[in-house]
Amino acid sequence: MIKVQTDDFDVGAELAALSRGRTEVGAVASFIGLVRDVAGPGELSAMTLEHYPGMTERQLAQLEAEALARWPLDKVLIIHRHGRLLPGDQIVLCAATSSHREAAFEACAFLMDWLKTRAPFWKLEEVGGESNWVAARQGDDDAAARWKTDK
Amino acid sequence: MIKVQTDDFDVGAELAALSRGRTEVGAVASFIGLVRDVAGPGELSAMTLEHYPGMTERQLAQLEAEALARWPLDKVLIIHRHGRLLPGDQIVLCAATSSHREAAFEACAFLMDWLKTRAPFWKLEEVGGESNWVAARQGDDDAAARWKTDK
Amino acid sequence: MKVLYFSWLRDRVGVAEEAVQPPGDVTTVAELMTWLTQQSDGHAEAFKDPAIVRCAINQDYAKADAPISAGDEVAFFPPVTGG
Amino acid sequence: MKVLYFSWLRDRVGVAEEAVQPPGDVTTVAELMTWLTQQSDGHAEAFKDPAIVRCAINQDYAKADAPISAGDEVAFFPPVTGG
Repeated sequence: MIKVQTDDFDVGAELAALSRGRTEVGAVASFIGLVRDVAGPGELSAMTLEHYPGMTERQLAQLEAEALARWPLDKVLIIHRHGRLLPGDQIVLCAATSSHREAAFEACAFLMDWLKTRAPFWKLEEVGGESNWVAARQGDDDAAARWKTDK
Repeated sequence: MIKVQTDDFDVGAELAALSRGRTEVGAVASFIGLVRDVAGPGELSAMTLEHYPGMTERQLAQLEAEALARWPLDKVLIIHRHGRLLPGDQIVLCAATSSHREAAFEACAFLMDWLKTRAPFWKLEEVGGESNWVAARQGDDDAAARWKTDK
Repeated sequence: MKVLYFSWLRDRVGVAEEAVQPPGDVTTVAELMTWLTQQSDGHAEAFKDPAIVRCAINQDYAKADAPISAGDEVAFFPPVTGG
Repeated sequence: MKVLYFSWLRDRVGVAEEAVQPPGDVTTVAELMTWLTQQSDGHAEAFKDPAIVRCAINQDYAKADAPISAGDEVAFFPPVTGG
Protein backbone atom coordinates (compact mmCIF):
# COMPACT_ATOMS: atom_id res chain seq x y z
CA MET A 1 0.00 0.00 0.00
CA ILE A 2 1.22 3.48 -0.98
CA LYS A 3 0.30 6.74 0.73
CA VAL A 4 1.66 10.17 -0.17
CA GLN A 5 0.32 12.77 2.20
CA THR A 6 0.97 15.96 4.18
CA ASP A 7 -0.56 14.53 7.38
CA ASP A 8 1.46 12.71 10.01
CA PHE A 9 0.94 8.94 10.40
CA ASP A 10 0.44 6.62 13.38
CA VAL A 11 3.20 3.99 13.18
CA GLY A 12 1.59 1.60 15.66
CA ALA A 13 -1.78 1.69 13.90
CA GLU A 14 -0.24 1.36 10.43
CA LEU A 15 1.91 -1.64 11.35
CA ALA A 16 -0.91 -3.33 13.26
CA ALA A 17 -3.22 -2.93 10.24
CA LEU A 18 -0.60 -4.56 8.04
CA SER A 19 -0.64 -7.86 9.96
CA ARG A 20 -4.20 -7.85 11.30
CA GLY A 21 -5.92 -11.15 10.51
CA ARG A 22 -2.79 -12.41 8.72
CA THR A 23 -1.77 -15.05 11.28
CA GLU A 24 0.47 -16.85 8.80
CA VAL A 25 2.72 -13.76 8.86
CA GLY A 26 5.33 -13.83 11.61
CA ALA A 27 7.70 -11.04 10.59
CA VAL A 28 7.14 -7.29 10.30
CA ALA A 29 10.23 -5.25 9.39
CA SER A 30 9.88 -1.49 9.28
CA PHE A 31 11.81 1.72 8.95
CA ILE A 32 10.88 5.23 10.07
CA GLY A 33 12.72 8.25 8.69
CA LEU A 34 12.68 11.40 10.84
CA VAL A 35 13.70 15.01 10.17
CA ARG A 36 17.14 15.56 11.69
CA ASP A 37 18.11 18.94 13.13
CA VAL A 38 21.58 18.60 11.65
CA ALA A 39 21.96 20.18 8.20
CA GLY A 40 25.15 20.62 6.20
CA PRO A 41 25.80 24.25 7.18
CA GLY A 42 24.29 24.28 10.68
CA GLU A 43 21.21 23.65 12.76
CA LEU A 44 18.07 22.99 10.78
CA SER A 45 14.92 24.85 11.80
CA ALA A 46 12.54 23.27 9.27
CA MET A 47 12.45 21.31 6.05
CA THR A 48 10.02 21.43 3.16
CA LEU A 49 9.55 18.35 1.02
CA GLU A 50 8.47 19.12 -2.50
CA HIS A 51 7.26 16.28 -4.69
CA TYR A 52 5.95 15.56 -8.18
CA PRO A 53 2.29 14.63 -7.67
CA GLY A 54 1.32 11.66 -9.79
CA MET A 55 4.86 10.57 -10.58
CA THR A 56 5.54 9.96 -6.88
CA GLU A 57 2.61 7.58 -6.52
CA ARG A 58 3.54 5.91 -9.78
CA GLN A 59 7.17 5.33 -8.77
CA LEU A 60 6.26 4.09 -5.29
CA ALA A 61 3.68 1.69 -6.71
CA GLN A 62 6.35 0.28 -9.06
CA LEU A 63 8.67 -0.07 -6.08
CA GLU A 64 6.00 -1.94 -4.13
CA ALA A 65 5.35 -4.28 -7.07
CA GLU A 66 9.07 -4.95 -7.49
CA ALA A 67 9.51 -5.84 -3.79
CA LEU A 68 6.50 -8.17 -3.90
CA ALA A 69 7.98 -9.88 -6.98
CA ARG A 70 11.49 -10.30 -5.52
CA TRP A 71 10.74 -11.56 -2.00
CA PRO A 72 8.10 -13.88 -0.50
CA LEU A 73 6.20 -11.04 1.17
CA ASP A 74 2.65 -10.76 2.37
CA LYS A 75 2.37 -6.96 2.19
CA VAL A 76 4.36 -3.81 1.60
CA LEU A 77 3.61 -0.36 3.02
CA ILE A 78 5.18 2.95 2.01
CA ILE A 79 3.97 6.22 3.53
CA HIS A 80 5.82 9.38 2.52
CA ARG A 81 4.93 12.89 3.65
CA HIS A 82 5.44 16.14 1.79
CA GLY A 83 5.12 19.78 2.86
CA ARG A 84 6.85 21.64 5.69
CA LEU A 85 8.22 19.51 8.55
CA LEU A 86 10.12 20.25 11.77
CA PRO A 87 13.06 18.41 13.39
CA GLY A 88 11.85 15.14 14.91
CA ASP A 89 8.85 14.93 12.56
CA GLN A 90 8.21 11.67 10.77
CA ILE A 91 8.96 11.77 7.02
CA VAL A 92 8.60 8.21 5.82
CA LEU A 93 7.48 4.77 6.95
CA CYS A 94 8.40 1.63 5.01
CA ALA A 95 7.33 -1.84 6.10
CA ALA A 96 7.30 -5.37 4.72
CA THR A 97 5.57 -8.40 6.21
CA SER A 98 6.48 -12.02 5.54
CA SER A 99 6.62 -15.44 7.11
CA HIS A 100 10.44 -15.14 6.74
CA ARG A 101 12.24 -12.48 8.73
CA GLU A 102 15.17 -12.33 6.29
CA ALA A 103 12.77 -11.49 3.44
CA ALA A 104 11.04 -8.81 5.53
CA PHE A 105 14.36 -7.19 6.50
CA GLU A 106 15.84 -7.27 3.00
CA ALA A 107 12.70 -5.97 1.32
CA CYS A 108 12.44 -3.11 3.81
CA ALA A 109 16.06 -2.06 3.21
CA PHE A 110 15.49 -2.36 -0.55
CA LEU A 111 12.40 -0.12 -0.35
CA MET A 112 14.32 2.59 1.51
CA ASP A 113 17.37 2.46 -0.76
CA TRP A 114 15.29 2.71 -3.90
CA LEU A 115 12.92 5.28 -2.49
CA LYS A 116 15.93 7.51 -1.74
CA THR A 117 17.11 7.37 -5.34
CA ARG A 118 13.87 7.02 -7.32
CA ALA A 119 10.95 8.72 -5.58
CA PRO A 120 10.63 12.31 -6.88
CA PHE A 121 10.98 14.28 -3.63
CA TRP A 122 13.26 17.25 -3.01
CA LYS A 123 14.22 18.60 0.39
CA LEU A 124 14.50 22.35 1.01
CA GLU A 125 16.27 22.99 4.32
CA GLU A 126 15.81 26.15 6.39
CA VAL A 127 19.01 26.96 8.24
CA GLY A 128 19.57 30.31 9.98
CA GLY A 129 16.93 32.13 7.92
CA GLU A 130 18.23 30.77 4.60
CA SER A 131 16.64 28.08 2.46
CA ASN A 132 18.81 25.59 0.57
CA TRP A 133 17.98 22.64 -1.62
CA VAL A 134 19.63 19.48 -0.32
CA ALA A 135 22.11 17.84 -2.72
CA ALA A 136 21.72 14.12 -3.44
CA ARG A 137 24.11 11.77 -1.61
CA GLN A 138 26.42 9.52 -3.60
CA GLY A 139 26.05 7.00 -0.78
CA ASP A 140 22.36 6.65 -1.59
CA ASP A 141 23.15 5.77 -5.21
CA ASP A 142 25.67 3.20 -4.01
CA ALA A 143 23.16 1.70 -1.59
CA ALA A 144 20.54 1.40 -4.32
CA ALA A 145 23.04 -0.04 -6.80
CA ARG A 146 23.62 -3.15 -4.69
CA TRP A 147 20.08 -4.35 -5.44
CA LYS A 148 20.83 -4.42 -9.17
CA THR A 149 23.02 -7.49 -8.95
CA ASP A 150 22.37 -8.98 -5.50
CA LYS A 151 19.17 -10.79 -4.64
CA MET B 1 16.80 -0.91 26.70
CA ILE B 2 15.78 -4.47 27.57
CA LYS B 3 12.32 -5.61 28.68
CA VAL B 4 11.31 -9.22 29.37
CA GLN B 5 7.63 -9.38 30.21
CA THR B 6 4.35 -11.29 29.93
CA ASP B 7 2.38 -8.16 29.00
CA ASP B 8 1.81 -7.05 25.43
CA PHE B 9 3.61 -3.91 24.21
CA ASP B 10 2.55 -0.82 22.24
CA VAL B 11 4.82 -0.65 19.17
CA GLY B 12 3.95 2.95 18.30
CA ALA B 13 4.57 4.21 21.85
CA GLU B 14 7.80 2.23 22.24
CA LEU B 15 9.28 3.45 18.95
CA ALA B 16 8.19 7.04 19.58
CA ALA B 17 9.83 6.96 23.03
CA LEU B 18 13.06 5.75 21.46
CA SER B 19 13.51 8.85 19.28
CA ARG B 20 11.69 11.46 21.41
CA GLY B 21 13.89 14.51 21.92
CA ARG B 22 16.68 12.89 19.87
CA THR B 23 16.46 15.14 16.83
CA GLU B 24 19.93 14.18 15.61
CA VAL B 25 18.53 10.68 14.98
CA GLY B 26 17.01 10.23 11.55
CA ALA B 27 16.62 6.46 11.27
CA VAL B 28 14.53 4.00 13.26
CA ALA B 29 14.70 0.38 12.08
CA SER B 30 12.50 -2.13 13.82
CA PHE B 31 11.29 -5.71 13.70
CA ILE B 32 8.14 -7.22 15.19
CA GLY B 33 7.83 -10.99 15.60
CA LEU B 34 4.30 -12.40 15.75
CA VAL B 35 2.92 -15.83 16.68
CA ARG B 36 2.13 -17.70 13.45
CA ASP B 37 -0.77 -20.12 13.28
CA VAL B 38 1.30 -22.51 11.17
CA ALA B 39 3.14 -25.17 13.19
CA GLY B 40 5.11 -28.12 11.87
CA PRO B 41 2.36 -30.74 12.24
CA GLY B 42 -0.72 -28.54 11.69
CA GLU B 43 -2.60 -25.46 12.82
CA LEU B 44 -1.33 -23.91 16.02
CA SER B 45 -3.88 -22.99 18.68
CA ALA B 46 -1.47 -21.42 21.18
CA MET B 47 2.20 -21.18 22.09
CA THR B 48 3.85 -20.93 25.48
CA LEU B 49 7.23 -19.25 25.73
CA GLU B 50 9.31 -20.48 28.62
CA HIS B 51 12.42 -18.58 29.58
CA TYR B 52 15.29 -18.62 32.07
CA PRO B 53 14.67 -15.60 34.33
CA GLY B 54 17.87 -13.72 35.00
CA MET B 55 19.86 -15.32 32.22
CA THR B 56 17.48 -13.89 29.61
CA GLU B 57 17.98 -10.33 30.81
CA ARG B 58 21.71 -10.93 31.09
CA GLN B 59 22.03 -12.26 27.52
CA LEU B 60 19.83 -9.53 26.02
CA ALA B 61 21.82 -6.82 27.83
CA GLN B 62 25.04 -8.29 26.37
CA LEU B 63 23.41 -8.27 22.95
CA GLU B 64 22.43 -4.61 23.35
CA ALA B 65 25.96 -3.68 24.42
CA GLU B 66 27.45 -5.56 21.47
CA ALA B 67 25.18 -3.79 18.96
CA LEU B 68 26.01 -0.38 20.47
CA ALA B 69 29.72 -1.20 20.20
CA ARG B 70 29.56 -2.41 16.60
CA TRP B 71 27.40 0.27 14.95
CA PRO B 72 27.04 4.05 15.36
CA LEU B 73 23.68 3.78 17.10
CA ASP B 74 21.83 6.13 19.38
CA LYS B 75 19.67 3.51 21.14
CA VAL B 76 18.70 -0.15 21.07
CA LEU B 77 15.41 -1.63 22.25
CA ILE B 78 14.59 -5.29 22.80
CA ILE B 79 11.23 -6.34 24.23
CA HIS B 80 10.54 -10.08 24.48
CA ARG B 81 7.41 -11.62 25.95
CA HIS B 82 7.06 -14.97 27.72
CA GLY B 83 4.02 -16.96 28.81
CA ARG B 84 1.07 -18.25 26.76
CA LEU B 85 0.39 -16.45 23.47
CA LEU B 86 -2.17 -16.87 20.68
CA PRO B 87 -1.73 -16.68 16.88
CA GLY B 88 -1.24 -13.07 15.82
CA ASP B 89 0.07 -12.02 19.24
CA GLN B 90 3.25 -9.99 19.39
CA ILE B 91 6.27 -11.93 20.71
CA VAL B 92 9.23 -9.63 20.21
CA LEU B 93 10.14 -6.08 19.23
CA CYS B 94 13.69 -5.12 18.28
CA ALA B 95 14.65 -1.60 17.26
CA ALA B 96 17.79 0.42 16.63
CA THR B 97 18.06 4.18 16.09
CA SER B 98 20.89 5.96 14.36
CA SER B 99 21.73 8.92 12.16
CA HIS B 100 22.64 6.32 9.48
CA ARG B 101 19.90 4.12 8.08
CA GLU B 102 22.32 1.35 7.07
CA ALA B 103 23.56 1.09 10.68
CA ALA B 104 19.99 0.98 12.01
CA PHE B 105 18.98 -1.76 9.55
CA GLU B 106 22.07 -3.90 10.11
CA ALA B 107 21.96 -3.62 13.88
CA CYS B 108 18.27 -4.56 13.92
CA ALA B 109 18.89 -7.68 11.81
CA PHE B 110 21.88 -8.56 14.00
CA LEU B 111 19.75 -8.25 17.15
CA MET B 112 17.11 -10.62 15.78
CA ASP B 113 19.61 -13.18 14.46
CA TRP B 114 21.48 -13.34 17.77
CA LEU B 115 18.36 -13.23 19.88
CA LYS B 116 17.11 -16.31 18.00
CA THR B 117 20.25 -18.28 18.85
CA ARG B 118 21.32 -16.87 22.21
CA ALA B 119 18.34 -15.69 24.28
CA PRO B 120 17.17 -18.57 26.53
CA PHE B 121 13.55 -18.95 25.39
CA TRP B 122 11.81 -22.19 24.43
CA LYS B 123 8.57 -22.44 22.50
CA LEU B 124 5.93 -25.02 23.42
CA GLU B 125 3.36 -25.30 20.63
CA GLU B 126 -0.21 -26.47 21.16
CA VAL B 127 -1.47 -28.25 18.05
CA GLY B 128 -4.69 -30.31 18.03
CA GLY B 129 -4.69 -30.85 21.79
CA GLU B 130 -1.02 -31.88 21.93
CA SER B 131 1.90 -29.84 23.20
CA ASN B 132 5.28 -30.05 21.51
CA TRP B 133 8.55 -28.27 22.13
CA VAL B 134 9.75 -26.50 18.98
CA ALA B 135 13.10 -27.70 17.62
CA ALA B 136 15.78 -25.10 16.88
CA ARG B 137 16.24 -24.13 13.21
CA GLN B 138 19.60 -24.63 11.54
CA GLY B 139 18.79 -21.54 9.46
CA ASP B 140 18.85 -19.43 12.60
CA ASP B 141 22.34 -20.61 13.44
CA ASP B 142 23.45 -19.81 9.90
CA ALA B 143 21.91 -16.34 10.10
CA ALA B 144 23.67 -15.62 13.38
CA ALA B 145 26.99 -17.00 12.12
CA ARG B 146 27.28 -14.32 9.44
CA TRP B 147 27.83 -11.67 12.12
CA LYS B 148 30.92 -13.48 13.36
CA THR B 149 33.04 -12.53 10.35
CA ASP B 150 31.12 -9.78 8.56
CA LYS B 151 30.86 -6.27 9.90
CA MET C 1 4.06 19.68 -24.95
CA LYS C 2 3.83 20.36 -21.22
CA VAL C 3 7.13 20.95 -19.42
CA LEU C 4 7.40 20.83 -15.60
CA TYR C 5 10.25 22.03 -13.40
CA PHE C 6 10.97 21.05 -9.81
CA SER C 7 13.26 22.15 -6.97
CA TRP C 8 16.03 24.56 -7.98
CA LEU C 9 15.29 24.08 -11.70
CA ARG C 10 11.91 25.70 -11.08
CA ASP C 11 13.56 28.47 -9.03
CA ARG C 12 15.91 29.24 -11.92
CA VAL C 13 13.42 28.96 -14.79
CA GLY C 14 10.92 31.00 -12.78
CA VAL C 15 7.84 28.91 -13.55
CA ALA C 16 6.69 25.47 -12.38
CA GLU C 17 5.07 24.58 -15.66
CA GLU C 18 4.89 25.85 -19.21
CA ALA C 19 3.45 24.79 -22.57
CA VAL C 20 6.11 24.76 -25.29
CA GLN C 21 6.12 24.08 -29.02
CA PRO C 22 9.68 23.25 -30.03
CA PRO C 23 10.48 22.99 -33.76
CA GLY C 24 10.18 19.64 -35.51
CA ASP C 25 13.90 18.83 -35.34
CA VAL C 26 13.73 18.70 -31.53
CA THR C 27 12.97 15.01 -31.08
CA THR C 28 14.86 13.88 -27.95
CA VAL C 29 15.21 14.93 -24.31
CA ALA C 30 18.74 16.21 -24.98
CA GLU C 31 17.56 18.30 -27.93
CA LEU C 32 14.69 19.68 -25.87
CA MET C 33 17.13 20.73 -23.13
CA THR C 34 19.34 22.50 -25.67
CA TRP C 35 16.34 24.27 -27.17
CA LEU C 36 14.96 25.29 -23.76
CA THR C 37 18.37 26.75 -22.83
CA GLN C 38 17.84 29.36 -25.55
CA GLN C 39 14.42 30.51 -24.30
CA SER C 40 15.56 32.80 -21.44
CA ASP C 41 18.45 33.56 -19.07
CA GLY C 42 16.59 31.57 -16.40
CA HIS C 43 16.36 28.53 -18.67
CA ALA C 44 20.04 28.88 -19.53
CA GLU C 45 20.92 29.00 -15.83
CA ALA C 46 18.73 25.96 -15.06
CA PHE C 47 20.27 23.80 -17.78
CA LYS C 48 23.86 25.06 -17.67
CA ASP C 49 25.06 21.69 -16.30
CA PRO C 50 22.85 19.16 -18.13
CA ALA C 51 24.64 16.21 -16.49
CA ILE C 52 22.97 16.92 -13.13
CA VAL C 53 19.48 17.38 -14.57
CA ARG C 54 17.10 14.42 -14.43
CA CYS C 55 14.14 13.94 -16.77
CA ALA C 56 10.83 12.10 -16.69
CA ILE C 57 8.51 11.62 -19.64
CA ASN C 58 4.90 10.98 -18.65
CA GLN C 59 6.07 10.33 -15.06
CA ASP C 60 8.64 7.65 -15.86
CA TYR C 61 12.38 8.34 -15.82
CA ALA C 62 13.84 9.01 -19.26
CA LYS C 63 17.41 9.29 -20.52
CA ALA C 64 18.87 12.06 -22.67
CA ASP C 65 18.35 10.13 -25.90
CA ALA C 66 14.69 9.24 -25.18
CA PRO C 67 12.26 10.42 -27.89
CA ILE C 68 9.67 13.09 -27.08
CA SER C 69 6.25 13.72 -28.65
CA ALA C 70 3.94 16.70 -28.79
CA GLY C 71 1.46 15.29 -26.26
CA ASP C 72 4.06 14.37 -23.62
CA GLU C 73 4.39 15.64 -20.07
CA VAL C 74 8.15 16.23 -19.74
CA ALA C 75 9.59 17.04 -16.30
CA PHE C 76 13.08 18.29 -15.39
CA PHE C 77 14.49 18.14 -11.87
CA PRO C 78 17.69 17.59 -9.85
CA PRO C 79 18.58 14.17 -8.38
CA VAL C 80 15.91 13.29 -5.83
CA THR C 81 16.44 13.66 -2.07
CA GLY C 82 13.41 12.08 -0.41
CA GLY C 83 13.17 9.40 2.24
CA MET D 1 25.53 -26.78 43.51
CA LYS D 2 22.18 -25.70 42.06
CA VAL D 3 21.14 -27.40 38.81
CA LEU D 4 18.29 -26.03 36.67
CA TYR D 5 16.47 -27.74 33.79
CA PHE D 6 14.38 -26.09 31.07
CA SER D 7 12.01 -27.15 28.29
CA TRP D 8 11.98 -30.90 27.56
CA LEU D 9 14.99 -31.54 29.79
CA ARG D 10 12.84 -30.47 32.75
CA ASP D 11 9.96 -32.63 31.51
CA ARG D 12 12.25 -35.67 31.42
CA VAL D 13 14.13 -35.09 34.68
CA GLY D 14 10.84 -34.30 36.39
CA VAL D 15 12.00 -31.26 38.37
CA ALA D 16 12.89 -27.69 37.36
CA GLU D 17 15.62 -27.34 39.93
CA GLU D 18 17.61 -29.49 42.34
CA ALA D 19 20.53 -29.13 44.73
CA VAL D 20 23.24 -31.72 44.01
CA GLN D 21 26.55 -32.67 45.61
CA PRO D 22 28.56 -34.57 43.01
CA PRO D 23 31.80 -36.27 44.15
CA GLY D 24 35.08 -34.38 43.98
CA ASP D 25 36.21 -35.92 40.71
CA VAL D 26 33.29 -34.28 38.86
CA THR D 27 34.95 -31.03 37.82
CA THR D 28 33.58 -30.16 34.36
CA VAL D 29 30.21 -29.74 32.67
CA ALA D 30 30.72 -33.00 30.75
CA GLU D 31 31.53 -34.91 33.93
CA LEU D 32 28.50 -33.41 35.68
CA MET D 33 26.25 -34.56 32.81
CA THR D 34 27.67 -38.08 33.02
CA TRP D 35 27.17 -38.14 36.79
CA LEU D 36 23.62 -36.76 36.55
CA THR D 37 22.76 -39.46 33.99
CA GLN D 38 23.22 -42.04 36.76
CA GLN D 39 20.84 -40.36 39.23
CA SER D 40 17.50 -41.58 37.79
CA ASP D 41 15.83 -42.94 34.66
CA GLY D 42 14.54 -39.43 34.01
CA HIS D 43 18.04 -37.97 34.15
CA ALA D 44 19.28 -40.73 31.87
CA GLU D 45 16.52 -39.93 29.36
CA ALA D 46 17.23 -36.18 29.53
CA PHE D 47 20.95 -36.59 28.86
CA LYS D 48 20.88 -39.55 26.48
CA ASP D 49 22.05 -37.34 23.60
CA PRO D 50 24.51 -34.92 25.27
CA ALA D 51 25.35 -33.26 21.93
CA ILE D 52 21.95 -31.53 21.82
CA VAL D 53 22.06 -30.32 25.43
CA ARG D 54 23.20 -26.74 26.07
CA CYS D 55 24.66 -25.55 29.35
CA ALA D 56 25.00 -22.24 31.19
CA ILE D 57 27.09 -21.64 34.31
CA ASN D 58 25.94 -18.68 36.37
CA GLN D 59 23.76 -17.56 33.43
CA ASP D 60 26.51 -17.47 30.81
CA TYR D 61 26.86 -20.14 28.12
CA ALA D 62 29.45 -22.80 28.96
CA LYS D 63 31.05 -25.58 26.91
CA ALA D 64 31.38 -29.23 27.93
CA ASP D 65 34.94 -28.77 29.22
CA ALA D 66 34.12 -25.71 31.36
CA PRO D 67 35.02 -26.13 35.05
CA ILE D 68 32.26 -26.21 37.68
CA SER D 69 32.39 -25.22 41.36
CA ALA D 70 30.24 -26.05 44.36
CA GLY D 71 28.60 -22.61 44.49
CA ASP D 72 27.65 -22.49 40.79
CA GLU D 73 24.19 -22.25 39.24
CA VAL D 74 24.37 -24.76 36.38
CA ALA D 75 21.53 -24.89 33.85
CA PHE D 76 20.81 -27.49 31.15
CA PHE D 77 18.46 -26.90 28.25
CA PRO D 78 17.90 -27.63 24.55
CA PRO D 79 18.94 -25.16 21.81
CA VAL D 80 16.90 -21.99 22.27
CA THR D 81 13.85 -21.15 20.13
CA GLY D 82 12.86 -17.60 21.05
CA GLY D 83 12.29 -14.54 18.91
